[in-house]
Amino acid sequence: MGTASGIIKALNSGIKHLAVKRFTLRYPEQKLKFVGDGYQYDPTTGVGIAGYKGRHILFHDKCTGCQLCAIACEGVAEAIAMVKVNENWKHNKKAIMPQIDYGKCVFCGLCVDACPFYALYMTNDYELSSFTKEGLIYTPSQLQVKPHVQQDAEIQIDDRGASHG
Amino acid sequence: MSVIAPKFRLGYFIKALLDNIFWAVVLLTLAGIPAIMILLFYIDLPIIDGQILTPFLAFTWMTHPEMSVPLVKAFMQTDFFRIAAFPGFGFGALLAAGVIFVERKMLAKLQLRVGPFYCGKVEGILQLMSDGIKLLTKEIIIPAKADKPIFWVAPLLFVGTAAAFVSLIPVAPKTVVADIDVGLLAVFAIIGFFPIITVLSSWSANSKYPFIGGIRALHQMISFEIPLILSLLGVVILTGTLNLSEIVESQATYWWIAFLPVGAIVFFIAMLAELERIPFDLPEAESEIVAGWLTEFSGMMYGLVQLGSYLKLYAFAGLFVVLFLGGWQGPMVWPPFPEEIVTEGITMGPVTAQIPGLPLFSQEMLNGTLWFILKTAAVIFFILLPRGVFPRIRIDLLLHVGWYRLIGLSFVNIFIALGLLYAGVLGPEGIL
Amino acid sequence: MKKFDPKKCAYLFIFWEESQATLVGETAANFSQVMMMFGFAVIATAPALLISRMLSPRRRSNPVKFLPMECGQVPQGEGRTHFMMQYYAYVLMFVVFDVMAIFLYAWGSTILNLPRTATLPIIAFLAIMFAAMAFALYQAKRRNIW
Amino acid sequence: MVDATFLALSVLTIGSAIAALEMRSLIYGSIALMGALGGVAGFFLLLDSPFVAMFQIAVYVGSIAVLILFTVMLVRRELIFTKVEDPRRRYAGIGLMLVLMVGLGSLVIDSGLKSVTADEPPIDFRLIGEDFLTYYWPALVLMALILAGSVTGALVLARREDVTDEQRAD
Amino acid sequence: MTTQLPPGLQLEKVDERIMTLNVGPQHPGSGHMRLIVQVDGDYIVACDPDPGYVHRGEEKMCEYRNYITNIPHLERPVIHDSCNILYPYCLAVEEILGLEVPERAKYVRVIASELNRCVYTMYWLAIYGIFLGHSTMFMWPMGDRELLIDLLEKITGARVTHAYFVPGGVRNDLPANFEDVCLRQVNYFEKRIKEYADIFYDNPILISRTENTGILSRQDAIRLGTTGSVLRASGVDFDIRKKEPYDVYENLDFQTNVLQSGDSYARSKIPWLDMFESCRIIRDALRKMPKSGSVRVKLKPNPKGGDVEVYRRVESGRGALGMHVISKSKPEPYRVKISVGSFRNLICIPYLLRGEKLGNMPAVYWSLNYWPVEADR
Amino acid sequence: MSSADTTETKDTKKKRTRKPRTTKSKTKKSEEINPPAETTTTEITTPSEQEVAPALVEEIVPETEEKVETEDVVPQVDLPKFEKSLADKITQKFGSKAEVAYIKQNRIRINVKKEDIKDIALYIRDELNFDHAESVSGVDYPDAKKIEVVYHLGSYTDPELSKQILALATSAPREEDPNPGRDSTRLPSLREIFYSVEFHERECFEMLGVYFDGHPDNRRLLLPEDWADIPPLRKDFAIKGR
Amino acid sequence: MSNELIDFFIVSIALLGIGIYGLAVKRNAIRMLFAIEIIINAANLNLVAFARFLSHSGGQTLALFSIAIAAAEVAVGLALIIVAYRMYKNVDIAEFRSLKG
Repeated sequence: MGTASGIIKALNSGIKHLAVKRFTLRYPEQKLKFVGDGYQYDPTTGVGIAGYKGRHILFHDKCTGCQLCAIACEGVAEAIAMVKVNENWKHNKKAIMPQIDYGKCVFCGLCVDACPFYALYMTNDYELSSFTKEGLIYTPSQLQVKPHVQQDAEIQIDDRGASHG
Repeated sequence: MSVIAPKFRLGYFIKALLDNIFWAVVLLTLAGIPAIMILLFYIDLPIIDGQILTPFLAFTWMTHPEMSVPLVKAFMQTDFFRIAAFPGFGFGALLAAGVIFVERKMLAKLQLRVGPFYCGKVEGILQLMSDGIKLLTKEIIIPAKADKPIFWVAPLLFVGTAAAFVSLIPVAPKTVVADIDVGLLAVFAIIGFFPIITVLSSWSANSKYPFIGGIRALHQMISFEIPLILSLLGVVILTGTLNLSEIVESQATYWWIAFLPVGAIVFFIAMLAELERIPFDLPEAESEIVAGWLTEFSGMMYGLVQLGSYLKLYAFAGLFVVLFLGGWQGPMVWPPFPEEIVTEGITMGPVTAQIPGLPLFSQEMLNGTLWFILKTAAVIFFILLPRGVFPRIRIDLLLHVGWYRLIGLSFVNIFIALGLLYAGVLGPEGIL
Repeated sequence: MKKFDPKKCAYLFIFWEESQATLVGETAANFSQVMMMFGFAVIATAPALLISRMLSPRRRSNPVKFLPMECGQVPQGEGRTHFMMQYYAYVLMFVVFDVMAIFLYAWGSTILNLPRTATLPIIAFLAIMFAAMAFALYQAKRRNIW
Repeated sequence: MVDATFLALSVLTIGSAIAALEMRSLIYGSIALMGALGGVAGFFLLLDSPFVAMFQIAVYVGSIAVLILFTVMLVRRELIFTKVEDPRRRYAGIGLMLVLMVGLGSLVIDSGLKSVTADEPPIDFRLIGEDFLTYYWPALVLMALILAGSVTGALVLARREDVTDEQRAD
Repeated sequence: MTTQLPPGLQLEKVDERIMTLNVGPQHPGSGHMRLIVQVDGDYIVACDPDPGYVHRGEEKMCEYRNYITNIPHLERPVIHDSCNILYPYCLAVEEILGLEVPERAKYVRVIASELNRCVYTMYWLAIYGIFLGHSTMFMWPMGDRELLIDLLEKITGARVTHAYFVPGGVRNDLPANFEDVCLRQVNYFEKRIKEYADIFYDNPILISRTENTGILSRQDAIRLGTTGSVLRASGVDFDIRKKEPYDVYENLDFQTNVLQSGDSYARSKIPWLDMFESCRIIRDALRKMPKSGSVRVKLKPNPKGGDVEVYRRVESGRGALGMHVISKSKPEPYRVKISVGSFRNLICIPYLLRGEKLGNMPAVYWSLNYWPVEADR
Repeated sequence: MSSADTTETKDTKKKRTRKPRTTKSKTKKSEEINPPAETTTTEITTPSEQEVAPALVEEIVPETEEKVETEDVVPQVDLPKFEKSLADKITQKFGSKAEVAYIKQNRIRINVKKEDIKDIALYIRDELNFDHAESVSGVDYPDAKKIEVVYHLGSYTDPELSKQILALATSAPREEDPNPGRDSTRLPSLREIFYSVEFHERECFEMLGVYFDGHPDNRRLLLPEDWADIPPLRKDFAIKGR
Repeated sequence: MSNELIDFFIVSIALLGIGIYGLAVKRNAIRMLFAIEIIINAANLNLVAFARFLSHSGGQTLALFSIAIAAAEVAVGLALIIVAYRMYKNVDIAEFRSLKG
């Protein structure tokens, strides 16, 4: 009889769940909301600021071409290369800036930790797919653009179960 | 975003399609039309109202609205229509397709996900069609050392046997493909073919996993055949007939599930095992033996096996309804029209409303079909539900359940039936 | 055009049926529909295989593709080995008890026409079969001897 | 006079009976045997005894053929595909068969069997059940004994106890 | 080996009855490894695990990178449990470099690692469900895991590969208003995993299938050096969080779950029971955590250790996870040896599967809480 | 700019300088691909150079210098008692055969010769109640011409010992030209004593080429069957490009 | 019914002949079992044919008995073949020299 009651309990649980809210995030229509604007780092305290580790954003006005991010990446993914830009900056005499290959990047954010000049942060943008490998290489000018993201779905919990808003 | 395969050229695809169409047309003109002519030469064409009913005449009559309805109605009573469309293959396949869709959506709902969603705009209703097209364009790979004739024929035989099973199920009064005196025995005879097909196809693949899966399937099917057969004996004892239509008619007042719940439960469990549905899907246990006896099937062959298994599912559910749930019996939902409304239409003032569709069917048949489908859907729901709820059982436990529990319970069921009969509750002197 | 009589029209097809049915025994006519259903299913689904064969790509580029499934390894040994599950006893038992189960139908379908004493032989029959089944299940359960 | 169905069935039955014995592969032989048994079931249908026909299919094709197939699969692969036989014995066998068939055939054709024709309706299958339980009931019990004995004997024979002891020695 | 084959097996000639099955690597029930299984009918007479299909030489890679840049690749073996695999590394490096972790960072670490343990366990449970043919048990944990991944993503900014722990603390502080969200989602999560009992753990078919299969006795569990849930299912009360508490585990209120039977059912139940404890720990840690403060010690860019050798271990989702780090006064470690629970439990596979039925193979194999990628490193 | 490079990174920096040069060609390629993006860059990046630059230099200098403990690894003053007593037991029994390398909180390390390891391991198992091996790590010391194998032993049965890890180290001679299994790099296997070392020793054999005498199953475990190179965890096996 | 008793009888004789041929010629034990089955079926066919044409139910009853006993016979026969195969590793009856294992 224990067997029968167990089977009935299981069937009952299964039927009950037909009325529970669905938990699937319908991705292209809905996008998950993240905390903050992306992972940032404060070199004065040595502590980061919570945020999503997505595609980087590079502030050309702050980048000094010091290569610290490339060195940090050397041990991790070798995704960052320093390239020449044809811009004139007083603090960037060599005019080199990071170029990131997202085919290699592992989004660990150590390059952000390495940057002492508040020049390299990460953003909430994660839709980076491309048809070619070259399309995954982001030049400094592409990295400079602030991504436009529309993310609003959040997990909402109520009596009928959880769902993405 | 999906990407089409790099080697795909639309031009080649269209060219292949056109080629096929061309050859089909050529074959039809060269072989089909002469064949029809020869056939027409040999068939005795009936004489109606002084004219020979040639196909051309039949087509001419078809265009006339008054005559088309009786013609279609007459066509619907032919064997061909019964086999191909209504209570036969087409109906079964349609229900099977519905079952596949419902299974996916229901399982998704149970598992808190969405299921097929994008194909066909409305909740992925065309997913099955797209899957069919996908299977159709998949390459069929046959293992090099396989026994090719058996390997090719096995899926076809599987579908054919399942269809033969479908043909025995009465859907509505006098709406059955084959109305056989020993219908129930014929069901057992047909069920007996499935293990053979399974074992032969698994043997012919010449691969280890199909072989183990086939032998497991064999053990499972034959072990549950005996409880399946014995659990139905109670119904036969109480009705004294083996004809499925007569069994349905005997349930006009009470359904047999009210008197023989034990038999119904045993039959249901044995049915799950015969169908290889989830608690008993050992032959396809993917975590042990990759896909069991289906491992080497690819492309459309796999699709055919799936079609056969879902036809079988429909047939078993229908059998359960016929034997235990009163078949087509049910309160008259469709309001019984007077005969003249059906034939002549309703006249309300200046407007005369014709009901052209209704004369094709009788009201009993529509009502019976409706109830049958409703009950079958309910049974199918309970066949599908365990898939979301139970894990897979092990082969020795399965055999233990089959040989110890279910056979014992089915004998209990037989003695319940005997007791009911001899106590005078049921039977000739009883309440029925 | 003349008035059309649907009954006559229906008769025409029944007439066709009869012209076939006279050839064989009466009961066989019903069974012929089962066979026709079987044949129709085979004929209706065989084109799916043929069309698939025509539409789908066929590349014999790599002989490894046609090896039997062995989880990505090159197959070792025969596909159909001398493989004996420990449950062979159940197959042996099935043959006998299947006969028994269907035999019961000969009794079950006619029980309404019989006197009650006629149940006694079947009780004896069942008793003997139960004894055999008990022994057989005892043997079959001893997995180590199979 | 015979009809087309009968002809087709007899060709199927006799052909598959020959194929069952002569096919090289035992698996195909078993399939052909299934064909022969199914053909006999078809004859039963022609003889208006559907109960026996269905019983034949369910028992012969549904279980005996399964058992045979399963046993054939247990046998080594070479044995499935090899055919050992003596040509001389073969010719002798064919001769024996022909003599038997011609002898019996001529005997039968000469006898009065030819004049027997059916004019009564076929027997209802329920009569068979009545027969079992009234007139033939000792035979039913006897059959139960035979079935019980056979399953017991088969299981006792097929188990491996004696063999294992021998192998354990070495 | 003490388990006896059922008598009568393997007595005829080997080539007659024994069939060799390669279960894996392309098999739905093998993971990233191969089990060479020899079956006699329905029984397994021998099983030889063949891991190494995802071996990536983590230990060698560690010798070429400095203490900080080791972090992103060290978490690769178990990306579901990445906080826990970094935990012993960080502890060891902190001991080498002599760092003192801030109090708040310790609590944040505990929260993150417990969340991550639950994430891993849910993944494991999902696979266990599908291995037993229970498709709902695959979908539910995969879905409910999302709640925790969402929390972890709020903390660390990545959904699976967090790279969150560093020697000297954690990378960043918790986001604002995290406590409320965390409490809400963890409470709902606990409610959800309670429902698994109805459909999975109390399911009579599952119990009949996994009970009394693959029994590992207490003596054997100790002798074979198993760890984690395998050990605790065999009746040995050993949890490093209790026995050798690291960071702030000694301040937190939780208990270890021990079952005595040692069969697959007990082994599959222990991680599920542990998840309730994890929820308890998270709630307790959120309560006791200092509300503000530093979470990371600032490091020099290329820190150097002395001539030290350190062995630190933590309790991960799969059991004890030890790191043996040898420093030779260089920015790079001289040698990092990762001793993982999966690799230690691997020894049970041939031992437990011998004499089992083939149908029990996935149940026993996956109940060992074994993660092939981690074992390969 | 040079102020950005701290002293520690200089040595690595020198190696890395080739990086920007090598990737120049890549830049050109990407420029060709995205010419419009490049043009937009120059337009945007004009503001605020002066404000950022001066602040940068100070922040790079690390503020809190952490003490690096190199000398006092084994402080003689406050040896933990329990661990000391354990180590003393071993030294009393075996004398000079077992050399205690260090005693720390919860950790003991004992170096032994490979001839004595079986006796000592047996003693540790039977008398000291260490019942399983947590890990077996092999370390290659090419300068000392030895390969050290460290058994980390732990205990489940004895609640007092549950914190303790006893590292039992021994070393095998190292050959310049390794031929795993057939050269002098051999050690006695501890599988008879600690059953749990079975797979660890197999791993050690393939990764460092240490053959364990008496191990029943000295096969490769993780590496492919046809691996014919140097055992990969030896120091002379270098990863390409590093 | 246009078929007559004699037609069924002739088919039955043909089946009997084939069965006897197989029994005489074949040395493969499984094939001999096939031959036996064919002979039994020939007999069954006769039984049912006579039952139909003489309008008596006894023939069908006997045929049912016969089929059932054939099933029993096959079970025992195949068990014997399995035992013999296990001993001699062959299904050739010429190889079954002694009945003692």
